[in-house]
Amino acid sequence: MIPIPAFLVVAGILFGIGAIGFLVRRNVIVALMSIELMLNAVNLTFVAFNRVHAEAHTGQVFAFFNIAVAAAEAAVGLAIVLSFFRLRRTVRSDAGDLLKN
Amino acid sequence: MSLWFALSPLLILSAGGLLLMLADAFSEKHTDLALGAFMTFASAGIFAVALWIMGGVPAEVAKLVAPWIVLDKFTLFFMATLCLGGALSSLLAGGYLPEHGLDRGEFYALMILSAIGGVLLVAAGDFLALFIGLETMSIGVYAMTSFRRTNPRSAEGGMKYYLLGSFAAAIMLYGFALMYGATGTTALAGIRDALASGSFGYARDPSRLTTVIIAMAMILVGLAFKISAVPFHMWTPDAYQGAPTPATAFMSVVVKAAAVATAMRVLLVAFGDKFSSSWGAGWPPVVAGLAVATMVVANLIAIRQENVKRMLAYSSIAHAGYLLIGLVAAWGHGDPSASRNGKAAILFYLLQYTVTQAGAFGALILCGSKGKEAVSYEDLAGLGRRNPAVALPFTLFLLSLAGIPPMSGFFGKLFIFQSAIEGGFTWLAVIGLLNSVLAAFYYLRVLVFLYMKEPQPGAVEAVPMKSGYVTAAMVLASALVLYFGLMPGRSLDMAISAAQSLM
Amino acid sequence: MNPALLTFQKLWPALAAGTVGAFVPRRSSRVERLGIALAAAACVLFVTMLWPDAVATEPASTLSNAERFPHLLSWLVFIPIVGGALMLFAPRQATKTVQWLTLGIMGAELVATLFLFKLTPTEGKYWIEESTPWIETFGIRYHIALDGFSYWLIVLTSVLTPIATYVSFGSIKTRLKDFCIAFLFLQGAMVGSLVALDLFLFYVMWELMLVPMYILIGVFGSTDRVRAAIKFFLFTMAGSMLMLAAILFVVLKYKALTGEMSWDLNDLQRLNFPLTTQRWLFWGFAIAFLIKVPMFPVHTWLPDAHTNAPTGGSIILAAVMLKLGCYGYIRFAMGLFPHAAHVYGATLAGVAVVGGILYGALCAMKQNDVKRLVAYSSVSHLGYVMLGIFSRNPASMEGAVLQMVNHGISTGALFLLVGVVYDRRHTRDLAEFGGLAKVMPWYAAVFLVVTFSSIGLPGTNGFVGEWLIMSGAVLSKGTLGQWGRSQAMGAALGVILGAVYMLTVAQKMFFGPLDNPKNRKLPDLTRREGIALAPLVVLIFVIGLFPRIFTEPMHVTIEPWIRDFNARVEVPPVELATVAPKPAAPTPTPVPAPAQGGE
Amino acid sequence: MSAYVPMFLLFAVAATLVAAFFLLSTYMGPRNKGEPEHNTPYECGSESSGGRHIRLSAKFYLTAILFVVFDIEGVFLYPWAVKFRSLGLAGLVEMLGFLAVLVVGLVYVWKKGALEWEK
Repeated sequence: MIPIPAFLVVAGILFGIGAIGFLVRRNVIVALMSIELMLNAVNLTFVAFNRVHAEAHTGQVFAFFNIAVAAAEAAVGLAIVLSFFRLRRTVRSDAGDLLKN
Repeated sequence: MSLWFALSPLLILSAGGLLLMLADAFSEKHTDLALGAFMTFASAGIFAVALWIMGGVPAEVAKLVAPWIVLDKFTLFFMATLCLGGALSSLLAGGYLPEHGLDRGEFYALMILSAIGGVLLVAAGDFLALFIGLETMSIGVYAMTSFRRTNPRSAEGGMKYYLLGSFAAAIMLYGFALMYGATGTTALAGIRDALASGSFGYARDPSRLTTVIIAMAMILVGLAFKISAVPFHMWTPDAYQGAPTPATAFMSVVVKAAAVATAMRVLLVAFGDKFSSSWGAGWPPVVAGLAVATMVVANLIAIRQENVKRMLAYSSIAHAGYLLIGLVAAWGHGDPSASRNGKAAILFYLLQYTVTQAGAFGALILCGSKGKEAVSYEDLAGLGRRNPAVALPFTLFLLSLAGIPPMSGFFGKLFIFQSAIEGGFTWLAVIGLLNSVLAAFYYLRVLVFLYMKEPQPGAVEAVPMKSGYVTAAMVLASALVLYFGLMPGRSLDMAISAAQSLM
Repeated sequence: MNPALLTFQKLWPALAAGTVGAFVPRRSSRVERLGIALAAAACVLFVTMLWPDAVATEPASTLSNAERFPHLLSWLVFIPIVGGALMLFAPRQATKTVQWLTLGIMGAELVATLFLFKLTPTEGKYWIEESTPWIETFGIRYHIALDGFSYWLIVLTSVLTPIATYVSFGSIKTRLKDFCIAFLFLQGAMVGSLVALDLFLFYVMWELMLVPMYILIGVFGSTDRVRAAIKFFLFTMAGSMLMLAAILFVVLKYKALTGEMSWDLNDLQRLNFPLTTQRWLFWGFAIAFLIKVPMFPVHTWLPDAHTNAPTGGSIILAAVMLKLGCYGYIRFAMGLFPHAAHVYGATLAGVAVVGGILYGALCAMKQNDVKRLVAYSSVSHLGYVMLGIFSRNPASMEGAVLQMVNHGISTGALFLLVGVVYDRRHTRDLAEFGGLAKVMPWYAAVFLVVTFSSIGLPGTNGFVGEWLIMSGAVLSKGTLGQWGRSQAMGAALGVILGAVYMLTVAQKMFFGPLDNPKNRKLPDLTRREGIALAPLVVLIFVIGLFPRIFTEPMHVTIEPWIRDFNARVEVPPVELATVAPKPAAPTPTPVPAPAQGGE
Repeated sequence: MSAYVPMFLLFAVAATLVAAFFLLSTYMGPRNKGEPEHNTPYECGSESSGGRHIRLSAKFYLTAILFVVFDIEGVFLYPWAVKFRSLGLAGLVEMLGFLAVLVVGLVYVWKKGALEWEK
């Protein structure tokens, strides 16, 4: 059996990749994907921890809800990106420079 | 009392939101949706108040939904506050959207559904409910922010808000996961017990300590993003400026109140144990630092703004700073009286802030019309003479934001600072007070333009609009600002009794 | 005797004066005659009610003040505020209606003030009190009271506000309604701060004064008005924020020691703080008040505010608002922190003399703008008031309070007079004028009278106040130490300097050749200006000739107050904060604890 | 001293997070360096012709998203189905409520015309 810490380490690495991807990539679509990656890392963490605290299914339930919420979030996010693309013809986040101090 | 009645505000909001959605889909004209939304918020608020008057939800009913949803007086207070903010915002929307060609019924449905998220958020006694509430609220607000489909600023503001917001949510969620791993539960009270219990033993298992601290830091970051505390405030001015003004009002009122409420629950309940809430090793010094940074930075940047909406956004960040002072005071070195007063001060502050800030944005809406929205200071020039009926409530709200008695904002600030001094944070209170002087400067600047300047010759003048909805909101908000200002006693007592129920 | 006849017996001098006023001067319009008759009658009524005998002939009432006039103070506070709120609904275009409504409300306030003269001064305690809970959760009460410190300042407020408003109607043509509302709120807030005993209420009223004044300066002022208004606002607000922090600290200390919250001055005075704490808290309060006074390093907002404010605003600012700084200093800074006030008194007196009286006078001498000159003369005169307060003996304190009133009258009149010539020429540059006495004889005469009052010529009010203050300062070895005499001498030097700059102004403006052609055709005082100035000129002489009418009611309060203060100072400061048991300040005559009137 | 270790840790984590957000995005984010060579196709084969992207209609996106959203909600049906018997009538009613909300959403989408491929 694979030890639990392995899952956690993988989740941590995934989360890190997602976070770094979000911060360094200027493409909004990639940023969205990075966020999804982070959420999935969280799901993995929850499910892995659920093995430690096996007396209840809290972690698994949490993961279910995360999936649903992530889908809704992604739907709205893509819609926003789409409307941004329609107006500005780009999906680069540094093109958003109209709102400044 | 049945559970149905105990949950009635939430159910009314849900039913109202779904009905409005269907009404939007099946009807041709959308004008009355604002009234529908207002009625939904109003009736939900009335049910919350009714529950309060009946002495709150009895324990045996409340425990049916515990620990996921906590039906204490704290929740009821916030339900009423959020409904008030929602009601005012929906009135604003009813005037603003048709005027600016945005009259699409989704807006009201989004607003109500988002408010459901807010209510769930303040009621959440478990990370799961908290997360669902947070996301429901945020998703609605993301959509509302980018509601002006043809306006690149709106899309840009919405995109930035969305990206940073969901990034923060992911970080916070990872914090939840780690906290769950460390304690084996996601219930707030359960986490507190686990952290406080001897069996958990920080000393015995240092790896858990590290996990807990990392988790706490991540959750703090997520909360600070939602409250828009410096340095996690970058999204706020952009989102506020880009969003249609009623959505801005909704964000700065409902979202902020719900975020602060959940911060109170998480920090004071889940992390309320001796260790994680100690000055030496817990969150209070971090929050105090955030408070100072938030007030100072936001006020200094706000002074430089040329756009009134953006200025109000920064001012809203600054107000978050005052609220964070209240949060530190609510911890209050564990002194029960200071702690109670600190919590109550935050509640009262949010109640009056809801009215004031919604009113201020409403007045800003009223200052522009189809031809030109009032956004810059110049657009407001001479309004005091051209349209005193708009300028006067605007003045009231600005004075309240600046904290000049006898407006409600003064009492809000006063009680925050009072509880801070009582909790032994005189230095925080003094910094806060000096910041109020700084803040008065930019609020006064609006007054200068309203009353003491005339528009540049040849400039396009923003013509004030006329709308029964917005006028009604103005009247309601002005009356409440003066009521909370002159007779804060009753609402303060309510805030105190709500504060006492938070544990 | 028939009550109607009795009333007639009391009122006949006023009636006679009214009749004479109505018939003797040959004036054309009926309104004009009515105005003069009313003004004459009011002046005489005022004097008869103040006449020392008048109080004596009044059958001593067995009822207490509070029983006879239960809500008098509330009326005084709320007539202008409620009136101002109602004025919001007045028609904007009907300027005449707005004017008359405003004057009517202020007239009602003046009538209410007349009832103050009927109060029996009670020694060593508040003459009349009202107290009801306001925000019970935090122990905040609506507690207002009146004593010899605030008595004349309230009268001054309700006499000068209508005058300032009335004379402004001549020059304010636009946005008259806003102007009137601002004035009414200002008046209410000023009276409110003068009577508030609850620190919370006081703070609310204190801040409430800011906004109307800000609008008066910023909207109706002259060229640099916006900057001046913001400067005024931020200076004052910075001060009051420190005061708020200090207030909160005191209140919470009280709570920590007694377990209950109270913002009431009477309760908080029972607190004894260690000297270090007192010093901090004292400065928190004192800075707020000294900014308002204004004292030397923080006075810079005043010349700007005055120069840019409209005439009416300047009058109120100089005549009443500055006094609130002095009043607040006595009532709260000294009342709460006696030891610190004692420790710093002598130093501050030095600042008042050098930085206030002398520096203010020297600055005034260098001004070319008449209004700025008068503003600096205010700094100088307020220096006397503060010197009197710091000297802290009965003579000097009474002189200080009297000088507050005097300065209100004479500087108010000066600003009014400067406004008169500004309205005609739209300049205040001294070099533009000369020989005005030839074309404006009445104006010159009144200006000279007011100048004499301002420099303290015997027979006018200024003399009495300054003399009392200086004689008090000489005798104040216990408070000012070895420097008392030199400070009195500095003050005396200030009188000379004052005479120099004021007389220079008079000389430059009124005498000499009438060489500026623009001044050839200047009209003399108008009826409006005459009516506004008449009561001030009368008061200058009434106070100058019968000062006892004014000092007597003060003495009743001030003398025991100083005794009590000295008693508190003699007790060495405590090591740790304590609170004295409930019946607090020992009154000179053993009377039962002050009744919480109105409950 | 050891009592303060957690505090330092907390500060360190918070500071690192903040610093990382700012620094990473500044230093690691690729920027257009103005070297066109980087952007040309690899030198083999023939030059491609036409745009790189085939523009797809936004309708695909809309349909796909609607599918995902409704499909994902199905995730809640699985645990419910597994526990159907033990949840009993209350569970059935709750799930019906949940589905009713979904149906409202579907009706809304339908009525708004989002499901029509050609208008």
